[in-house]
Amino acid sequence: MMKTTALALAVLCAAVLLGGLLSGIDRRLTARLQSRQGPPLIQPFLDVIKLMAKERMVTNPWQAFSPVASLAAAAVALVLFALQGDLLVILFVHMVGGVFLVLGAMASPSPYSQTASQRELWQMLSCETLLFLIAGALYLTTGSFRLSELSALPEPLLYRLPLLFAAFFFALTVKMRKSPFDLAGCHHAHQELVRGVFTEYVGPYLGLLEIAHWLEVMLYLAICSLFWATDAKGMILLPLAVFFAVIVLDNVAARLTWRWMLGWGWGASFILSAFNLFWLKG
Amino acid sequence: MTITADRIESGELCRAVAALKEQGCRFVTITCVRADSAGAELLYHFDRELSLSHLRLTVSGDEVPSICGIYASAFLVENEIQDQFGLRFIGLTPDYQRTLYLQGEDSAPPFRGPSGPDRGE
Amino acid sequence: MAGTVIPFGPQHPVLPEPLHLNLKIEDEIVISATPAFGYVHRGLEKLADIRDFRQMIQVVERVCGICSMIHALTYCQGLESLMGVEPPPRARFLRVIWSELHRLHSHLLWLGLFADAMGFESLFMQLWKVRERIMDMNEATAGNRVILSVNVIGGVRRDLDPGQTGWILSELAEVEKGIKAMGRTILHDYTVQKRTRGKGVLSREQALELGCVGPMLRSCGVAQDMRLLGYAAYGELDFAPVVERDGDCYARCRVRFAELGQSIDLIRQSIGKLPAGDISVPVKGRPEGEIVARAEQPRGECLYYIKANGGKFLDRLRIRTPTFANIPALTVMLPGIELADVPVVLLSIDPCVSCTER
Amino acid sequence: MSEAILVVLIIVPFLAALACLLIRSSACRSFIVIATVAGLAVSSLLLQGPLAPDAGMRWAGIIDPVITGGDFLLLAIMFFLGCRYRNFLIIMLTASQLGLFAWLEFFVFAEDQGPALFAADALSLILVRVVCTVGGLICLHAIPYMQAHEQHQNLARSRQPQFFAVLLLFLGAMNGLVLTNHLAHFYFFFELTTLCSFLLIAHDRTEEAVGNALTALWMNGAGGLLLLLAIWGLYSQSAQLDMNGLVAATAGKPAALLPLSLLVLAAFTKSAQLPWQKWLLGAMVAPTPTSALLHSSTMVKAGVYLALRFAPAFAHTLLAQGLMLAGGFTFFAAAALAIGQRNAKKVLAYSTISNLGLIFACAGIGTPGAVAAGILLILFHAVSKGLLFLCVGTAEQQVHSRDIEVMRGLCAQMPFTGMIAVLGMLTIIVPPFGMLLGKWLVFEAGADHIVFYLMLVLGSSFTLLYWVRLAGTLLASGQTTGFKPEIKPFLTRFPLAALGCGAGLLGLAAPILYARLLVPLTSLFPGGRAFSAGRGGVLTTAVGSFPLIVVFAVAALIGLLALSGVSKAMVGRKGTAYMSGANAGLPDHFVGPLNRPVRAVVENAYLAPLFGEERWTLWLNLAAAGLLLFILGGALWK
Amino acid sequence: MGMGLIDNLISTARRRSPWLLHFDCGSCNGCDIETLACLTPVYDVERFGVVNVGNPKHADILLVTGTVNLRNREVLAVLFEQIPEPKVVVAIGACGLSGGIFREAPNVVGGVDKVIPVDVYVPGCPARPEAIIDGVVLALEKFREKSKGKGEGK
Repeated sequence: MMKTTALALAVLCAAVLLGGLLSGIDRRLTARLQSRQGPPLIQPFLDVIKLMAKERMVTNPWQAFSPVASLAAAAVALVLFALQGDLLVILFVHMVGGVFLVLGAMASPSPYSQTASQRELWQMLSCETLLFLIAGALYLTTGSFRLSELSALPEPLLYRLPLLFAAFFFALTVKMRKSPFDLAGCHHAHQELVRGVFTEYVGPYLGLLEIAHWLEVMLYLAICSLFWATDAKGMILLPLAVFFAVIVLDNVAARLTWRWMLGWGWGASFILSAFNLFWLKG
Repeated sequence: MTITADRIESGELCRAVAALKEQGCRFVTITCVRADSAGAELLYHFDRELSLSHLRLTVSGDEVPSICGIYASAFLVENEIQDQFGLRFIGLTPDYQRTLYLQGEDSAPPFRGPSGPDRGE
Repeated sequence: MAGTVIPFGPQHPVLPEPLHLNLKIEDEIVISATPAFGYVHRGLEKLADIRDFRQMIQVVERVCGICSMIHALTYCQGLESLMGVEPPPRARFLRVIWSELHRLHSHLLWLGLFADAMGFESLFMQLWKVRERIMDMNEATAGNRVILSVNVIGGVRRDLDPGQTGWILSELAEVEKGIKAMGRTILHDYTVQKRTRGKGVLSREQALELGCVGPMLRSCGVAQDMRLLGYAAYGELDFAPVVERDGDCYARCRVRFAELGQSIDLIRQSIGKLPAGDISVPVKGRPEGEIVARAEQPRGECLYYIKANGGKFLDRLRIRTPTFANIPALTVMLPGIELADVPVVLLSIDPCVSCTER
Repeated sequence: MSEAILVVLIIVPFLAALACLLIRSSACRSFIVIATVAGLAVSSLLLQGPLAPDAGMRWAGIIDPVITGGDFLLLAIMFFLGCRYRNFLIIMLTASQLGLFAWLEFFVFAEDQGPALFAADALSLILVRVVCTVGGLICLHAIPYMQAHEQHQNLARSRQPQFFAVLLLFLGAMNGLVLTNHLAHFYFFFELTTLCSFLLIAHDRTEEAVGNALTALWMNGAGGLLLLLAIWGLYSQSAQLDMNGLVAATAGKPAALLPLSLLVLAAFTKSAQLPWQKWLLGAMVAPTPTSALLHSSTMVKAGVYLALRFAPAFAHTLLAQGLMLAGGFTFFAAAALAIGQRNAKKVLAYSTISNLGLIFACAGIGTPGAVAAGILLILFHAVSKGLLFLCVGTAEQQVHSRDIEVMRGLCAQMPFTGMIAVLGMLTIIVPPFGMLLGKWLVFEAGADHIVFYLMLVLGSSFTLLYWVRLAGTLLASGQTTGFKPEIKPFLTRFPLAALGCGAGLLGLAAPILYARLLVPLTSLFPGGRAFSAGRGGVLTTAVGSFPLIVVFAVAALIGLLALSGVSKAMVGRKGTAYMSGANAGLPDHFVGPLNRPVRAVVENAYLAPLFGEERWTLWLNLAAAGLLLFILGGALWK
Repeated sequence: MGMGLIDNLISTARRRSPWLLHFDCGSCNGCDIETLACLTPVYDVERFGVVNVGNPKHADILLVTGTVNLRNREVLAVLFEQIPEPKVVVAIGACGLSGGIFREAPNVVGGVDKVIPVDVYVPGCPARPEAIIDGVVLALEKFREKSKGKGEGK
C-alpha cells in the first residue's frame, strides 16, 4: 500500500514536471518554426506559478469546483496507467476531466465559454471514441484490457494497428488543442471564441486546468507509447516523434471548423479504426 | 471652383437617384455641408467608369427622404449624417437613431450650428 | 426558436480594432449580424474648424495609421487642384513610391491578420517578418515607421538620394523573395482554401450595388482602381488592376496578394523613371471653392470633399474612406456563414474602423 | 415468513388501490399511499431468496382461477377500450389474444400442472426491491405533485383517486410479474401493466394523452400477443409453465428458439426498444410520476427482466447474437436521437430506451459478467432515472416548460432540485458511480464482438455528450429576473434526497451485490468466464479490474477538496462574464447596437440535421426491424 | 524563510510571465499595429514570457492605445475591472497619454487616465515597438511594488 502510494506520488510529480517541460518545448519549438526565439523552457511553470498567485474571481461557484475535479481526474487516470491498470477504467476516469471542464465552462454566462463548451463536447466525442477503440484493439491482441499484458507481445502493436495509429494522431491533435483542431480553446487567444472553454477561468483556476492539460497530454503520450510497448526505446521515441509531428502540423495548417472535424476528421478516423479492428480480428 | 451638380428638390430625389441607378451608376457617398442659413446642403456622389456625377439637395427643415430603398448601402452614411447634423432621414433602415457614433439623443450633433475657431467652443 | 446571441466585439482578440457585431446564430450558423460603431469615433472632421488647412495635413494623416500617407496625399492633391498648384514631377513620382510602400505594408499586415483570423499563426508571423523590411524602408525614408508625414501642398517634404533608391531596390528584392516563398501556402494550402473558398461570396452585381470599392470590388470582376485616374505619376506608369472573378474570401486574398507584386513593380518603375528636380513648389494664398478628390488606398477608393471660403479654415472637410464603403457588404456576407468564418469574412473587407468612424 | 411477505408485496397493493378508489378524502389517500409504500419497501428488503419451492402453493387453488378470470377480464376491458375508441388494431390484437388464450387455457394447458408458483432469484429480488423502493418513492413524490398538477386543471372532481389507485396497482402488478414462476400468471401481470400504463398515460384525458395511450395499448397488445404465442410454443416444447423449469428444459434445444425469439420480441415491445419506441415517447404527455414509474422501475423493466430470465435458454445461439446486436443498436441509435432533443423529458425517454438496449445486449451476450452487468444496470438505472424524472417533473412545475433551454440556469432558481438533478446525471456518466460500473462490465464482456463494441463505444460517447450538455445547461448562470425561492413540501424533497443518496452511494454496494447475488448466476451460463469481487473492493473480471473502493475514496476526497475550493471562491470578488467588454450591468446582458442592452443567450447545438428524430426515426426503425427479423431468422436457422 | 522563498518565487514568476490585454480605445491604428508588431519575429516579446491573451480575465497588463471617447470609456472601465489583481495599466501613444492631436475633437474624452489609473505612460505618435517593450518592462517593475504587502491578490 505504501509502495503504491509512493509510486503514485512519484509518477504524478514526474508527469507534472515532464508535462510542463513538454509544454515549454512546444512553445519554444513553435517559436522557432515561426522564426522567433521563444520563451525559456521553464516558461509554463512560471506561468502557472503566476496564475496560482492571482486573484480568485468567479461568475459561478462551479468554476471553482471544476478545475479541481478536472485535474484530479487526469492525475488519477495517469496513476492508474502507471500502475498498469485496466485501460477501460483509465479511460473512464480520464473522461471525468473533460466532463468537469465543460460543466465549469457552461456555468458561466459568457456566450464565448458556452459556445466553446458545445464544441468541446464534439471534441470529447471524437477523442473518447477513438481511445475506446484503442482499448478494443488492445483486447483483441492481448485478450485483456490490462496494460500489463502488453509487454509480452512479440512485436510492436503499431505493426498491426497502423490505421488506428493514424486515428490516434488525429485524437492527439484534437486533445493538444493544436491547429487544425484548436476549436474549443487553444493556447493563444486569436480565435473567434477568445480562449474558448478557458475564457472564464481566472487565475488559480486556469492554473489548475493548465496542469490538468499537461497531465492529459502525458496520458495521451503514454497511450501512444502502447503502440510500441515491446521496447523501452520505442516507448520513448514514438510518443516524442508524434508530439513533434503535432507541433509541426500546428504550424503548417490553418484552423478548420468543428463541422469539418466531426465530419471528415472524426468520421474518417472512426471508419479507419473500425476497419483496422476487423482486420485485426481476421 | 465649384462642383457641377444637378440641383434637385427633396420631392424628386428618389426618382433622380433611381434614374442614376438605372444608368449603372455606383453610389459613392453623401456629403452634408452646412448651408449659410439654418439648413444644410446634401451632395450625392455617384461614379460611373471613374467619372463622378453629383446631385445637390438643399434641405431647409430637418427631414430628408432616405435613399436606402434604392441603394441599401446608403444606410451608413445617412446614419452618420443624422449623428453629425441632426437631420432625420425618412425611411432609413436600420436607423441607429443618432447612436451610430454618439451616445444618443442627449449628445448634440457636433456639426450643427456655426463653425470656425471663433464660432466653435 | 430564439437561437444564440453573441456580442462580437468591441474588444475581441481577432478584431484589431473595436467594432461590435450583434450576432444571432443557430448551431453556429449566423442568422443575422447587426454592427454597432462609435468605439473609435473622434469627430476628426470637426477639427477643421480649429486647425488651419495646412495643419489639417497632420490631422488627416491620423485618420488611420495604416494608410496615413495616402490620406495626406488625397487631401493635398485636392487642395492643389483647388489652389491651382502643380507639384513638380519628382514629387509626383516620390508620392507613388511612398504610396506603394504603404500599400505593401498594409497588404502584408492584412494578409497576416487574415492568416491569424483563420488560426494560421505561423503564417502571420512570417508575413509580418517580411513586413518589417517595409517598415524599415518607411522609417529610413520618411523618419517614421507608420505615419509617413511626407506630403505638403505643392509636393513632398523629403527626397530620396541615389543610395536610398538603390537600397530600396535591393530590399524589395528580398521582400519579393519572402512573398514568393509564402505564396504557395497562401494560395494553395488545403486548410487555407478550406477556410476561404466560397466564404462571403459577392456577385459582381451585388458588389456594385453595395458600393464596394478597392480589392473588394476587384475580386468580383470589376476592374475599378482609382490609380487609373492617373493622379501623382500613375498616369506615366504601366500597370493594370488585378481582377479576380469568384468574389469570395479566397479571391480577395488573391487580389491583395497579387497587388503586392504590382506595388513592388510600380516602385521599381518609379525609381527607374524618377526625374531630377525640385520636390515641391512654393504655395501662396488660401483655397477657395469646393472639390472632390479621390485616390486609391490599399483598401480602395478614398474620397475627400473639401469646401473652402478663402479663409484660413476650411468650411467643410469630408472624408469617405474605403472601409466605410465596404461595410454595407458585411450585412450581406455575414448571414449564412459559420461563426468560425465570421472573423475571416469580416477581415476579408480589410476593415479599418479608425478610417470608417474618423 | 416469506409467504407473508409475498402476500404483502402482491396483494396489499391491490387492496390499497381499491381503498384509494373508494375513499375520496385526500388526507386518507395520502396516508394509504404512504403506509403502503412503507410496507412494500420494508417487505421487499426483508424478502430473502431463494423461496421455498412450495411458496404460495397452499393458495394455488385460489390463485389460479382468480388469475385466469382476471386475464379474461383484462382482455375484455382492452377489447372494450378498442371498441370505444374505434381502434381497429387494438380490437384485432385483443380479440386474437382472447381467442388464443381461451384456447390455450381450456384445451392446451394441462389441469394438473403444478409449477412452483413463486421464485425469487437474484434477478427477481433486485427487481422487487427496485419496484418497491424506487417505485414507492415515486408514489410519495406523486402526492404533492398531483395536487399541484390538478390545481392547474380546474377539475370539477378530483381524479386523483383513480390515479393513485392505478399507481399502486401498478406496483402490485410489477411485484407479481417479477416474483411469479408461472408463465401464464406472468402473462396476466404483463397484461395488467399494459392496462395500467394505458390508464396512467390517458389520465389527463386530453386528446393527445388519449391518443398516445392508445398507441401504448396497441403496441403492448402486440407484445402480449407475441408473448402468448411464445408461451404456446414453449409449452409445446416441454409441456410445462414453470419458468425456471422451462429455461432449463429449453436450453440448447434448437426447436425452442422460435418461441424464445417471440418471447424476446415481446420483451422488446414492452421495453420500447426500436422500432417500438413510439409508445414510450408518447407516454411523456402523462403527469411526471407516470413517466418516472414507467421509465425507471416498472413497465419497461418487465421486458428486460423477461429477456434476462430466459437468457440461459438461448445463450450463445444466433438468437443471442441477434439480441446483442439489436440491443447494441438501440443503445447507439436512441443515444444519437437523444442528442437532437431539446425537450428534457424526451432526452430522458431516449436515454431510457438506450440503456434498456444495453441491458438487452447483456442478455444477448450471455456471459456471467454480461448478465451481472445487466442486472446491476437495471438497479442503477432505475435509481438514477427515477431521480432524474422526478427532478425534471419538479422543475417543470416551476418553469412550466419541458424545454431544456427554458430550464437553463435551473440550479440558480431551484438549488436543491437542480443540484440533485446534476448529481443524478453525473451518476450516469462518471465513475465511480453505478451506471458506469455496469457499462464497464458491458465493455469488458462485449469486446469480443467488434460490431457490438463499435456500437457500444459510439453509444456511450453520445450518452456522455447529451448528459454533460444537459447538466451544464442546468448549471448555467440563469436569468436574473423572475427568481422565486425554492420552497417544496417534504414529500417532494424526501424522494429526491433519498434517490440522490441512492444514486450516489449504491455503486459502493456493487462488489457486495456482485459477490452475494450475482455469482450464483454463473452456473446458469455455460462457458462463462470467472469473475469476482476481490479484496479491497476491486471488481475483477477475466480481462480487467476496477478498483472501485479506491476510486470511490479518491472521488470523495476530491469532491470535498473541490467543495472547499468553492467556499473559498465565494468569498472573493464576484466577476462579471466576458462579453467583449460590452457588459451592460446585468450579468448576461451586453450593450448592443443603438446603445441598448441585449441579452446574450447561448442555446445548445442540437444539430437537427445530424441527430433530429424527424429525419432519422424511420431509417433507424427500419434498421431495427431488420435486426428483429435477424433475431427471428436466427431462431429459424438452427 | 519558507514564506519568503515562495513570495520570491511568485514575484519572479509575475515579472517573467506578463500576459497582455491590448485594447484599442479609439486609436488611429498606428500604435495598435506597433503593439502587434512587438509579438512578431523581429521583436518577439514572447522571449520574455509575454503573451497577448486577448481576454481580460487572463491578463496581467492592460495596454491601452488611443484617445478615450464617450462610448469606449465604458468598455475600458469594464475591461479594467475584469482583470484580476495584481494588474498594471500601460497607456501607449500621445493619444493614450493626453488625447494627442485629437484632444479637441468633439467626441474625445482625453487620456486613458481620465477613466482608469495608469501606471506607465509610453509616448510617441505612434509609439515605437521598442518604446512599447520598454513600457512593459517598466510595468513589470510595478508588479514588484504592487506585490509587496498585497500577497495573494487580496
